[in-house]
Amino acid sequence: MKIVMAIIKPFKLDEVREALTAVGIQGLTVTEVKGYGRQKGHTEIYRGTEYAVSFLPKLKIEIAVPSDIVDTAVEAITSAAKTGQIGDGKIFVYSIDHAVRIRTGETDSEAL
Amino acid sequence: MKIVMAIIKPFKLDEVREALTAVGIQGLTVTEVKGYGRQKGHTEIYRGTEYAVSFLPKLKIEIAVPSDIVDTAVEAITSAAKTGQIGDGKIFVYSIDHAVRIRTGETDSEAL
Amino acid sequence: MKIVMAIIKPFKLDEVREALTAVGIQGLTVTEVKGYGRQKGHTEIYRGTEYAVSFLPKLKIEIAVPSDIVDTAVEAITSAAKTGQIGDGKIFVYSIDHAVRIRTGETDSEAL
Amino acid sequence: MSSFKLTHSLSRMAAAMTAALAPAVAFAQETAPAATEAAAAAPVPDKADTAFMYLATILVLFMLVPGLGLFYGGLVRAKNMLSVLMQCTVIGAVMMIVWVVYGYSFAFGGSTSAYFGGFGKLFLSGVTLDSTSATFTDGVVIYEYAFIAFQMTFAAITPALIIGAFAERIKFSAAVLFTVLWATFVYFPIAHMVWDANGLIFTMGALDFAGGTVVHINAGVAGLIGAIMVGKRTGFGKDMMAPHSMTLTLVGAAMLWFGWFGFNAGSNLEASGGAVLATINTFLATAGAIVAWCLAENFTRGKASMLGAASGMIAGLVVVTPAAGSVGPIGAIVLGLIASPVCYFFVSTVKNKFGFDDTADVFGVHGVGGIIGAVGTGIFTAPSLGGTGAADFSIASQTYTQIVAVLITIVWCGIVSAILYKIVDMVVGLRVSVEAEREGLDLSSHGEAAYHS
Amino acid sequence: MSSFKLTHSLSRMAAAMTAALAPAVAFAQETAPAATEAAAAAPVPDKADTAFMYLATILVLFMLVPGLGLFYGGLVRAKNMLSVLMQCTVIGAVMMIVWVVYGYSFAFGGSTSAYFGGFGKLFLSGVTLDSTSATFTDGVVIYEYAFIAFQMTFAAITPALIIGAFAERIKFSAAVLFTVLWATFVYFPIAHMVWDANGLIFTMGALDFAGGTVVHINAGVAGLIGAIMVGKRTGFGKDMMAPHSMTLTLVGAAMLWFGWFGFNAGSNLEASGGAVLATINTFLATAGAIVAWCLAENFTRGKASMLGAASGMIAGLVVVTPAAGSVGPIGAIVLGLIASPVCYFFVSTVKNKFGFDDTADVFGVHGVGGIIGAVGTGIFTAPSLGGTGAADFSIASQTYTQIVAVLITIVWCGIVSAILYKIVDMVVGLRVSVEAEREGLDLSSHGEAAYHS
Amino acid sequence: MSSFKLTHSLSRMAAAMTAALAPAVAFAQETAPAATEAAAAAPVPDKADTAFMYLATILVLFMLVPGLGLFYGGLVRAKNMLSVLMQCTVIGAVMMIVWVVYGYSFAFGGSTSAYFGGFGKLFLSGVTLDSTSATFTDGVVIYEYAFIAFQMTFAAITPALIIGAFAERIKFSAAVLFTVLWATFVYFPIAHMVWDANGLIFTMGALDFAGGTVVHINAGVAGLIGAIMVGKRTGFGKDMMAPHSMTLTLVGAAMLWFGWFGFNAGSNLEASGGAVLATINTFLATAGAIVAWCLAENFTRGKASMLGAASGMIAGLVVVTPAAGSVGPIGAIVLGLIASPVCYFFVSTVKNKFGFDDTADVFGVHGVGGIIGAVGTGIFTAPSLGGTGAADFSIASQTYTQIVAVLITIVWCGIVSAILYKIVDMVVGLRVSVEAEREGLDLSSHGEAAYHS
Ligand SMILES: Nc1ncnc2c1ncn2[C@@H]1O[C@H](COP(=O)(O)OP(=O)(O)O)[C@@H](O)[C@H]1O
Ligand SMILES: Nc1ncnc2c1ncn2[C@@H]1O[C@H](COP(=O)(O)OP(=O)(O)O)[C@@H](O)[C@H]1O
Ligand SMILES: Nc1ncnc2c1ncn2[C@@H]1O[C@H](COP(=O)(O)OP(=O)(O)O)[C@@H](O)[C@H]1O
Repeated sequence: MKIVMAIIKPFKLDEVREALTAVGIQGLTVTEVKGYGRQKGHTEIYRGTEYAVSFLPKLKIEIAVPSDIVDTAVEAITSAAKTGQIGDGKIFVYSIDHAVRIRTGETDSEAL
Repeated sequence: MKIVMAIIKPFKLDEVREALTAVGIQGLTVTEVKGYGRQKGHTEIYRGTEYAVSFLPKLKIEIAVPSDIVDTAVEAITSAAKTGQIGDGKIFVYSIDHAVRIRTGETDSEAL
Repeated sequence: MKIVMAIIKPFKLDEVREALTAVGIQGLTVTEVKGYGRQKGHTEIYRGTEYAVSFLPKLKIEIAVPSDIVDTAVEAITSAAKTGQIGDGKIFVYSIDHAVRIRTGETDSEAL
Repeated sequence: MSSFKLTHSLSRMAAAMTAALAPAVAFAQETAPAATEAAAAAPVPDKADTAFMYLATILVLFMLVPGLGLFYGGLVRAKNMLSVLMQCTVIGAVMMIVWVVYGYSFAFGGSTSAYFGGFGKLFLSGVTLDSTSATFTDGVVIYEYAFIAFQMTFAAITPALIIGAFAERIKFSAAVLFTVLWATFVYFPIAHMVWDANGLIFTMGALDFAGGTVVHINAGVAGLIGAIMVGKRTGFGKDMMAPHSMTLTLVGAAMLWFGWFGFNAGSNLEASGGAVLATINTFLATAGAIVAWCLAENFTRGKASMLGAASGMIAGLVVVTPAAGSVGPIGAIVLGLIASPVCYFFVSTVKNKFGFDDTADVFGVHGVGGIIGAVGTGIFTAPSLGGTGAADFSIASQTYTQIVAVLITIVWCGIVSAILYKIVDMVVGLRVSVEAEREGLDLSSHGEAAYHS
Repeated sequence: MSSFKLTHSLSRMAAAMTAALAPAVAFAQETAPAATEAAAAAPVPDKADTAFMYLATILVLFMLVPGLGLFYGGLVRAKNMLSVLMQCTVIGAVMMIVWVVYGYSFAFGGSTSAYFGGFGKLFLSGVTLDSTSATFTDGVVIYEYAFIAFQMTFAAITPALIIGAFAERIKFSAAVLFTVLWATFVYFPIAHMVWDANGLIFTMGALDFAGGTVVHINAGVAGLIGAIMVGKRTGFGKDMMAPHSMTLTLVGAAMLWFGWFGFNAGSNLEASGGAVLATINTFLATAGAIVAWCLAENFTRGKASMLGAASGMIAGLVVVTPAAGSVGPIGAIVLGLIASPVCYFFVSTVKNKFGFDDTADVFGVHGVGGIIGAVGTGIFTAPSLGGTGAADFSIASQTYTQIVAVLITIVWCGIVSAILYKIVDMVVGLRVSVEAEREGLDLSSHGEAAYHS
Repeated sequence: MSSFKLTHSLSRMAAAMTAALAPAVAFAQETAPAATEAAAAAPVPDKADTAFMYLATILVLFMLVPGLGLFYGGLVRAKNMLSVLMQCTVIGAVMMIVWVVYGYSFAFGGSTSAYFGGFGKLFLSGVTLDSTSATFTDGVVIYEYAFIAFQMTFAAITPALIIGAFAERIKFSAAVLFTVLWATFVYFPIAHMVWDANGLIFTMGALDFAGGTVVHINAGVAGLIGAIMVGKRTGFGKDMMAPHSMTLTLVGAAMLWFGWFGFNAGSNLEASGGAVLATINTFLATAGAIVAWCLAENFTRGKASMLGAASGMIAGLVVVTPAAGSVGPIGAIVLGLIASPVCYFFVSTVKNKFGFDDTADVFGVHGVGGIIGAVGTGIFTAPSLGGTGAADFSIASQTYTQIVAVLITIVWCGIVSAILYKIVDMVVGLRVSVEAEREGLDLSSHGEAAYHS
């Protein structure tokens, strides 16, 4: 089993979720994060004091999936989250040892 | 060494923390997240405009532990976080290469 | 490829980011988290009702890096984030299977 | 004619009050013999008093919303914010309608009963644009509509004060139903008893300038009973229940202070010296109470808190409410200095001992502060202590009267409130379910959330 | 002399209004024959009226900022909060300057045109400290500066009302440019038509006590046209666009209520019985509308919402605006009870049918509520319904007049507004880019963010 | 009698002021010969003036809390919010008590010294309900309690203005101690100098209608010295220190605008034409300054900001404070148009050059704006520029006098403030520790957090 972790632009959340649902993924966890990368931030000025804001609002999505559908998930996210403009974000995939559903104690792929 | 990552219902935090302390775990990191899954969200209506809120507030707990107490930790979390109702959350376990305590530079299990 | 995940004190963010930039790392993702550990929290009192606040504000930094510069990254973070006082935080390193840049579809080290 | 005399005798005050509460309605006059009419040379309202009462009246509305809404709302968790604002708003609106339908009549309808104003003014029957109400000064009248509107704001805010006690778990329907019943069976009768010339407490000679008994003790006691009967919040004593916005609480408190000048000075019913005295006293008691609460906290825990200062602000305002028109400025400061430590001791120690869950300390601040104020008015009205009491003012006898008035209010309000809570519990249920409480009343009762990004 | 008669005839009201709008400027008098001067025994302002108008005037400012700013601002997403506050503030400031430069003259400059006040008072020319304006009562005058300042606040808030309709996507420059043009070609002419003795609508005998037509229908219609011509927000109907702070929206609504007493009672221009009537009506219509909106929601969706109560509050205030001085208290409650369900039906059903995106429901509340109020004034002013109309008051004919006045306003405002939006679009463009909209207007238009930690 | 003449001579104004500052206390009269009493036919306060001063007084309180608290509080980081609110609240409360204990006496106690009011009215000794204070009009008096309360609010808000300069790092005890000392050795003396008939600056003929010198320059200079002596915030110029809530800052600014009408119009002490003039000027200078600040930002950085508009609002209010009663409406607009660009240049360029850390720009807005206003009053009071100066008004000589007054204030306040900061530093220490600063003053000084969820 794997976790697919994606950093995306906030306004893309609904599209991404729909794309994932379309490929049969029905659970995910979202975190508000700030990203730093190639995409430039902006400058805010308060009475002459300038602040360069280089961290931009992003959303992090974490999805635990059986290993065999990782590629499907990655593709779904990529196509839904892409705007083609800098700052679209990243996807990282890593393995997990096991998963548990707290309510039932089911484990691994049954837990998802 | 492993990281035990759990998604739980927010009001269960204190019980989970106590359960973990009880089994000797005294460090953890908590993040406010929004979860999507089987548990239904709710609908908010503002002057006739309806919004379906499908992401529910959850807490993500991350705990780095030596591999041998992963099961203890998972059990502690499971029993403390369970309400038996849908949406209780998940636990994911994955391996980490190493850990460092910034203050001292200690590494691995000494870092926890 | 690895992800270096660090929990640091919030006011150290800029120094850490600069230290990372200095060693050539130019992308990272930051999350506001609450930490529980050896560092003591504080007590708040509202009209005689006392609340022990044991979770302290921290920042979690996640950086995907090629495996060979993990050590550089860890060192950069350690030295920039250290105050020598309890609660400076932790660094955890784990492996990722692969990385994708959403905008271009580039993968792995090219995606960073 | 409008100057407030240092030697203003209490008996005269009482006499004038009588007049105030028997409005000289134009309708009534029409039925009177022509002779009387000619003799009366019916006084007309002074424009300055009209402008003054207009201001005082809208200030009391400002106390309710946004004032009280923010003060209480800031104290609850974010998930219950709207429920508090909603209860304040809707209870206020319902009470305004109730007031013109039967409330004004029940309180000031002209009956000679000691407990009840009668049915004479249901739907403001007989009140016209030319109707006037007397004031504390002979020959000075205000428009009856002005008196009705001013008193209406009191009837709107008092029941809303109670909801702070059981905030975060009450059913919305229960809150509205209870407060309407409470107004009917507690507020209107006690307003009649205290402010009407025929009223039980009024005829005893008790002093209650702007409603220490009618408003604050009354709401405080109903809150206490409510906190107990509704029961503690789920997670009380375990979960973090810190105020979600101390900023809003302070803003609300400051708005209450601002609006309270309408409450206190307006109770003078005319822009005379008495209003000026009430004004300066409302500043000074509050200032004294803020400082005293901070000092009390500083001594007991080493720090003064903003919530402490805000609580002191309200305690000072409460304590000076019955006293504003009859004590001197220094007396007002002293009242404030006394009120805060006592209220602080109550909410930080006594309450915890008893273990009830009065969310916003309605009893601890309004109830306790109101009692101190009622009793203190009996003391500091004494001319020897800078008050405006008559030369023959007796601290002992006045204070005795004040205490009796307080006891009557506590007993009446306590018993009737308990019965009403019981009834409401049977009819619609007092509490929401534990799940609804956990989700927060905003979502579960109103389908909204206070904050989004 | 200042008492408001139950039999106050509408024709007399009209006559007095004439006087009100032909300020007796000292300068003008100086050039008049000495004989006239002696005969006139020029009335001087009563201090009570001066104090009263001072209060009423600043209350209307309070409605604009923080009131309206918070009411609208709370309804938008956090990233657009400052843009709303900024538009309210800057439009208000610009309009104040425009008002003294030419606005006052265009509206009340003394010309005999039915549509235009003329150029006689550009830069307040001829107005001195001693100039006075008449009121609705013969022989009662107020300082002309007081009248100018009071009317200035109306001219400041009315254009600002519009911006709620196209909030979250308008260009800042477009908002300011449009509103100034709109004030020039819509507000000043219609204010003249409705309130000036020579005005088209005034001479028809239409009743508009505090500006139901001039302010609310006017702003509502301009908002509707604007919402359509500016177009929907990017993501409308798809993205979450819930109010970022219902708390602030309620605070703003409550401040509007408080300030509205300046709007309504102040429109009486003196602290007489008419102001008292307007005051109590402003309480009661609002209370009725709050309750009615909650009931309407309760029946249709099982819950009453805070936004519903706040919307009812505004609907009640809007509906009573034209009526405040001439209906009775029970009539005011009924107006409120009618206004809410209709507005609710409009914003929750009709609007969705048509699919336009009126961010803050400017048309649905101010437009619809204003129309109900204008028509309702024609009905509830009838003495048989508790109103203060003359004995020969005819509901049918007055209502007909009211409807004609409403139609003239809708047509004039609708057509001219559409042209002006077109012009502004050509000159500076109406909308920001999609990227700027997505980033939020606060950052893209003003370089700031409303909230940091 | 209450009309304000266009030819109102400044010397007459001065003479009347003299009267104003020697309150005709009833007590004093009792000791005077009977003949005098009869001759005097002691004037009694007009109810309209009583209502007016009551309103003006509570408006100034509203400026302090919530107004100033939110304006400053919004500008700091969330972790220091409560410390700002707390300082405003507690300093205000302490100053009210200090005012009745010795402040009123030190400022207006009746001594003939040019610097000091004396000990004659400690604890308001001799003041009764019937005591009156003169106004600027012969024969018009107000209750002395009304004058005391009105001036008390000035004494409460002025020290609180200072704390914006060293917010986010000052010790709470130091803030309170410093402001009380500062009031004692700077504010009371300068209030005496400027407003008392025997005062040094008053006798020079300087004009300061509502406190441009006493309040704004005074607080601004003390703030500047404080910002320098307390030192910069830890992380200044490096860490993000953006305002945590621009929303609250704008709300605070708007509340200040609203309340400022009490400050400015109330300084006329009666509801006469002078109050009306002050009112319209307070609108227009502010409008002008808002627009000007926005334009200045637009030219220099391409965007107008909400903080700019809010800053312009305050700059306009500050600049018109000394001028409100004597310049004309167009002069007021011009003053506003001048004030903003200068203040903007100061805070965005000059301040950065010097590198001191005045958190809320107390000096940049109140100090700089106050100086422009004081000097501008010397210019725009000229009848040739639409002001109400006498026919023989000399711009040159009046402006010279104004400048001297400003310099005296700056020097006195600067030197004494520096000494007092030093003393406070030695006694309790000015700053909190770096750790406490990092944690935030809310937690470290008050044991609370402003926001929870
Ligand atoms: N090395 C990295 N590790 C973790 N997160 C990264 C890394 N690089 C970029 N990110 C995240 O991805 C977001 C987008 O990256 P950016 O370089 O701006 O554009 P792009 O995705 O188009 O390359 C960043 O805001 C950050 O949140
Ligand atoms: N596949 C998944 N990947 C990551 N997080 C998930 C996944 N499925 C569920 N979650 C998280 O777990 C929470 C609970 O899941 P849900 O399906 O609602 O109920 P249950 O835990 O009882 O199965 C979700 O709100 C979400 O945060
Ligand atoms: N076992 C753990 N797993 C995850 N996070 C941890 C763990 N222990 C500590 N942390 C995080 O590191 C932070 C600092 O830890 P703490 O024990 O207070 O001090 P130190 O880093 O100096 O050892 C905590 O606030 C928490 O966020």
